[in-house]
Amino acid sequence: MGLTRNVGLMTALRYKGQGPFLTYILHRIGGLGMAVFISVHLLASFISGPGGRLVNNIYQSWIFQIFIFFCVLFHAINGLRITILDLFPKLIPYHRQAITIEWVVFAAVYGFAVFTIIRTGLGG
Amino acid sequence: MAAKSRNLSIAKRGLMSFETIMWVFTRLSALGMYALILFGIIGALVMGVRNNMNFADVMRWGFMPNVTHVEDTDLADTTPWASPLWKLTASALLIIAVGHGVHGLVVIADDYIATAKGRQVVRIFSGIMILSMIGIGLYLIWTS
Amino acid sequence: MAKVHQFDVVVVGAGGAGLMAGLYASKTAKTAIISKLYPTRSHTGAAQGGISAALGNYEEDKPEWHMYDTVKGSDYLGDQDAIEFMCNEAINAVLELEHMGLPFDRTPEGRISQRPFGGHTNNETGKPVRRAAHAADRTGHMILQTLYQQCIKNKVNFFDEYQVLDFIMVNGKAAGVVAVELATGELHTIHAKSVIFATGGHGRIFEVTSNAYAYTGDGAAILLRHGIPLEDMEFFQFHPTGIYKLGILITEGVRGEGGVLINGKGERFMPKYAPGVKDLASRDVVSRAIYTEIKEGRGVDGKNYVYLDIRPETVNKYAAEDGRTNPDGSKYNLTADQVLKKLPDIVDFCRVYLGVDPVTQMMPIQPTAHYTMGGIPTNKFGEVIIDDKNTVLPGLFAAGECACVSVHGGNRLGTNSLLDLVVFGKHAGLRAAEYAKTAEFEKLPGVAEAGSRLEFDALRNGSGKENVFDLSAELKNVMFSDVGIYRNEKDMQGAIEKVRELKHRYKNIKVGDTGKIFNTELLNAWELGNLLDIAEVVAVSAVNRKESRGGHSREDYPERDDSNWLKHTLVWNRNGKLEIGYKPVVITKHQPKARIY
Amino acid sequence: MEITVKIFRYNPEKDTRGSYVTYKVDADENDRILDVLEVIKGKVDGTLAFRRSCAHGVCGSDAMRINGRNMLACKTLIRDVGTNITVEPVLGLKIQKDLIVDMEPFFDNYRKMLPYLINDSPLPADGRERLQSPEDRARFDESTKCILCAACTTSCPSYWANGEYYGPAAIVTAHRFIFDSRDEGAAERLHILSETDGTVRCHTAYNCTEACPREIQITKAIGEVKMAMVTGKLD
Repeated sequence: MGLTRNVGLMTALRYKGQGPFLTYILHRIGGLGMAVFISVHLLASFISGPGGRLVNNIYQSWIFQIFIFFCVLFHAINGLRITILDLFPKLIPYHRQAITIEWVVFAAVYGFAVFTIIRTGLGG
Repeated sequence: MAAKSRNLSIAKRGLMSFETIMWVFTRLSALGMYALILFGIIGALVMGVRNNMNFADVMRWGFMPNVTHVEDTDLADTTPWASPLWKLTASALLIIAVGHGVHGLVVIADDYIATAKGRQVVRIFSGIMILSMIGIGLYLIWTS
Repeated sequence: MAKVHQFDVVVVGAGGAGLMAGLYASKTAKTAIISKLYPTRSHTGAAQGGISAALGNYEEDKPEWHMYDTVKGSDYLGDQDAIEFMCNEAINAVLELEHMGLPFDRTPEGRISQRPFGGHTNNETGKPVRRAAHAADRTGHMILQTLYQQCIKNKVNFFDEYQVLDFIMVNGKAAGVVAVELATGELHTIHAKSVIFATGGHGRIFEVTSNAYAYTGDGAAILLRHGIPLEDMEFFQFHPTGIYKLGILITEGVRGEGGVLINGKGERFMPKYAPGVKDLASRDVVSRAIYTEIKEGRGVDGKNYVYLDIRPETVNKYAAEDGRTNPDGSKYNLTADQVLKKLPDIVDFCRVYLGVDPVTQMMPIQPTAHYTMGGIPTNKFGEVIIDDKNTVLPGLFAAGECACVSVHGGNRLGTNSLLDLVVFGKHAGLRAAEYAKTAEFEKLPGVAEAGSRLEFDALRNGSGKENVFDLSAELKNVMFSDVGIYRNEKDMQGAIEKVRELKHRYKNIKVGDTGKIFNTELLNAWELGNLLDIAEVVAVSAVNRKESRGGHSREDYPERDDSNWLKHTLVWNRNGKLEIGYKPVVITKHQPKARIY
Repeated sequence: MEITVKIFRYNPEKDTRGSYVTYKVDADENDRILDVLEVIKGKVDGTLAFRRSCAHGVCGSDAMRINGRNMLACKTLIRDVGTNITVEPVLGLKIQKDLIVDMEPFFDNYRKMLPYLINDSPLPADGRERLQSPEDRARFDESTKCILCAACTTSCPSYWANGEYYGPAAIVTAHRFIFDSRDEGAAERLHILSETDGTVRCHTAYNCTEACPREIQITKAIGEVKMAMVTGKLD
C-alpha cells in the first residue's frame, strides 16, 4: 500500500536545501570527477601507446583543465572546511560563516587559475 | 556543584569500529595531502618555476610530484625532479590519495547499497581497486 | 468482523496520564495503550511551566502548604482527602520522574530547580514560594518524552493512531473498547478486564483555546453515552495569558520570572485585584482582571487584549518596588540573557506568531480556554464512580484531564495538572492491574463493534447539507462568548438553545470522503459529535450553578454561595435528556473562607 | 487576500500515482499554513488528509514540504512563504494518503537508540534526586528539545538514499542520553552508531539543521557523537 519511499535523483536535487546542501552536492561531484579522472589517467599512462596519448592530450587541453581544477580545488577547500568542523564540533554553529569564507577563498584562487589557464591556453 | 568529567576508556567502549577508523583516516589523510601538496608546490618554486613553468604545470606538479608531469615543459634539466625524494613524496601522496578516494567511493556506494551482501561486494571491489591503482601508480613513478 | 485483541488492561490515550497508567499496569499485567495520535504528539507535551511538589530545594516548603494552596485555589470545591493525597505523593512523584531520567533544570547544588508560580505560597508569610519543578519552559514535553521512553524500555504494547469509538460494558462491568485503525479504517475490538480512560480535555469547544485539535473530549463523551455521569463540567479554566487571537499559551512561568501585566494605558493593573501576590494570583482571578480591564475600556487600542511584559527593565523596576530578592537575599535582577535561557520556547512563539521579540517588546495577550477541571468522576485510585454515593463501576478507570477526582475543584493551580496526571495516572494503572489479577474476562457481546459501525455508516452515508467545519465554528463561537469567562443566565440559555439546534443539524451533516484509509474527515465529524455532547453538558451545568466560584463566574450571581452550592455537580445523560444531581465536597482540614490573594 | 496553494494529492483507494491540485483560498498574511489546510479541508475538499494536533509547533505532527523545504505547517505563516505555496509530503517515507506518510520506520530508528536513561547504579540513599550540576544539565539541553517531527530525517540526502540509516533524529536522541551525566549507556549507543548505518552516513549536508523547527544544531550534535566515538570524551 502507498507510494514507495524512494526519492528520485531529480526530486532530491530539487529539495530547497540551503548553501550547505549545495556544497555537499558539489563535493560529491568534485570527488567523483577526480576519481574518474585519476583512474583513467593512471590507466592511460600505464597503457601508453596511441590510446593513452590521446587520453592524456585531452587532459592537457585547457577546457578540461578548467573542469578538473574546479573539482580539485572545490573538493580540497570544502574538504578542509569539513575536516576542521568535524574535528572541532564546537565550531559547527558557525558553518554558514565558514561556507562564506570558503566561497571567497575558492573564488579568488579559482578565478586566478581560470584566468591563467585561459590566457596560456589561448596564447598557446 | 562542579561539572563531572566523563570519559569512556578504550576498555569500556572497545576499539574504534572500522567505519570510525576510516572516518578519522579520511580527515587526517585530507590534512596529509594538504601538507604533501604544499611541499610539492614549494619544491617546484625552488626548482625553477620562475623561468620555465606556468601555473597549470605547478599545479600538476603539486598534485602529483612525478617527473612525467614536467617532461612536456621547457625544462633544461629534469634530473632534480626525478630524485628519490620526489619519488617517495609522490608515492606517499599516491597511497594516501588512493585510500582517501576509493574509500570516498565506498561511502557513496554505501549510501545507496544497504544490503549486507551488496556492501560486501563493494568492499571486495574497492580492495581490488586500491591494490591495482597503487600498483600501477608505483610502477609509473619508479620507472619513469 | 472486527479484529479482536485481548489484554488484561487497556489504556485509552497516551498523554502523561495514559503513559503513566500503562507503565505501571504493564509491570504486572498484560497492557496495551491505544491512542489516536503517536504518543509523543499528546498535548501533555505542550505544558510549559512546571510540576509542583514541596521539595523545598530553595527555601522551606511543606506538602501541607501545597495542600492549602490547592484547596484555596480550587475555591474550596476540591475534595480535600484527594488533594492531601496528591500533595503528599507529589514529592515522590517528581523524584521518581527524575530517576526515570527527566532532565529537570538544576540548582547550583545540583538539585531539581524550582520556580514560583501563581498561587504557590508560604502559608506563614504569605510570600510566593518556589514550588514548580521545571525543565526550561517545556516541562510537559520532557514528562511526555520520559514516560514514552520508559514505556519503550518496558516494552508496553502500543496501538498508535487508533481512535477509540466505544466502551464495551457487560453486566455492569468494563469489558473493553472498540477502536478504529486510522491507517486502514478497520475496526478493532480490544477485550480487556480493566479499561483506563486518559483521553484528555475538551477545550476545543471554545473558539480561542490553547488546546490541541485532538482535545475533543472523546472519552468523556463516550462514557456519558453509557450512562456514566460527568462531574463539575461548568468549571473550565481560562488561562490569562494566551497569544492574542491564536490562544497559544504563554506560560505563567513568565510572571513567575517577574513578568507583569500592563493595560492599554500602560499601567500595571494586578495590584488592584490581588494586592498580595499581584501578577501571581491564581488563574481565574487574573483572567477576570484582564477581562474587567478590557470591558472598562482599558484594553490596548480599545481592542480585547492587554500586554504581558517580560522586558528586563520593566521586570527589575517592579521587582525593586515589590522588594523581591534572590534566594541568597541579593536584589532580584533579570537580564535579557536569562529571559532567553529560561523561556526559550516563549521567545520563539512570540517571534514566529507575533513578530514580537519579548526581550524588547511587550506581548499582546488575552485569556484563552485552557483546562477542563471537571470530567469523569473518580476516586483517588482512579476508579470511576457512577453516582453520589461513590459507587464504583468495576474495571473502569479514568485519569488525567478527562477525570475529575476532584483535586482542582473550581480552579486548578498552575503546575497541578502535570502533578495530577503523574500521581493519578500511576494509581489508576496500579489499581487497574490489581483488579485485572482477580477479575475474569467478561464475555463479549456478539458484535461488540456494531454500534460504532452503525454510527460511522450513518455519518458516511448521510446525504445532508450541513458542513462539519461551519457547525464546529458556530459551536466554538457561541461557547466562547456565552459560556466563557463571564456568564449569565440569558446568554447561557441562548447558548443551550444554540447547541441543541446544532445537535439537531448535526444529524444532517455531509461527509464527502467515503474511503477507509485515513478518513480524517469522517473522524472530524465524529469528534464534532463528542464536542456537541460535551458542550451541552458544560452549558447545562453552568446555567444550573447559581453562584460564582473559581473558573465559573456569573454576572448575575457574583458571590460564592457556600450554603447552597458547596457541592459537586453530576450530570447524567438518560435517554438523551440531561439529568442533574449533586455530590458532597469532602472537607477535612480547611473550612471554606473568603479567597483573597 | 487570495492565495494559491498547490497540494500533492494521493488517494491509495483510487489513484495509482500522486498528482497536484491547485486551490485558491482567502487568507491573511498572519495565517499559518495549517490554518489554510484546515480551511481547504473544511470548505473545499474534505478528503484532504494531513496530521495535526497542537497547532503551535510542540507536538511535531505536521512536518511537510512547503515550497520545497521541510517545515511544520503550524509554524510557517503566509508572510514567511508568500502567496504561491506548494505543499507536499516529506521525502523518504512511504506516502499513505495525501500529506500523510508512514512514520513507523522513523519511530523504529528512534527505538533502536535505546531511548531511555540507562543507569544501574543504586539511587541516592536518601531517596532524593540524582545530583547533576547545571553545566552538566546544559550539556545536552539542545537535544532534549526534539519533538520527533521527522523534518530533519526526511530532509537528509543520506536517508533518502537509504532508509537503513538511522537518521538525524535518532542520533539526536542518542546524543540526549550519551551526554547526560546520569546515563551509563553511552558505550552501547556509540557502538550501535559506529556501524555502517550510523553516524558515518552523515555527510554534513546540514539539511537537517536548516529544517529543524526547534532550531536544534543537529549537525553539531551528530558531530559531537562522532568525536565521542573517536576520543571517548563525554563532556
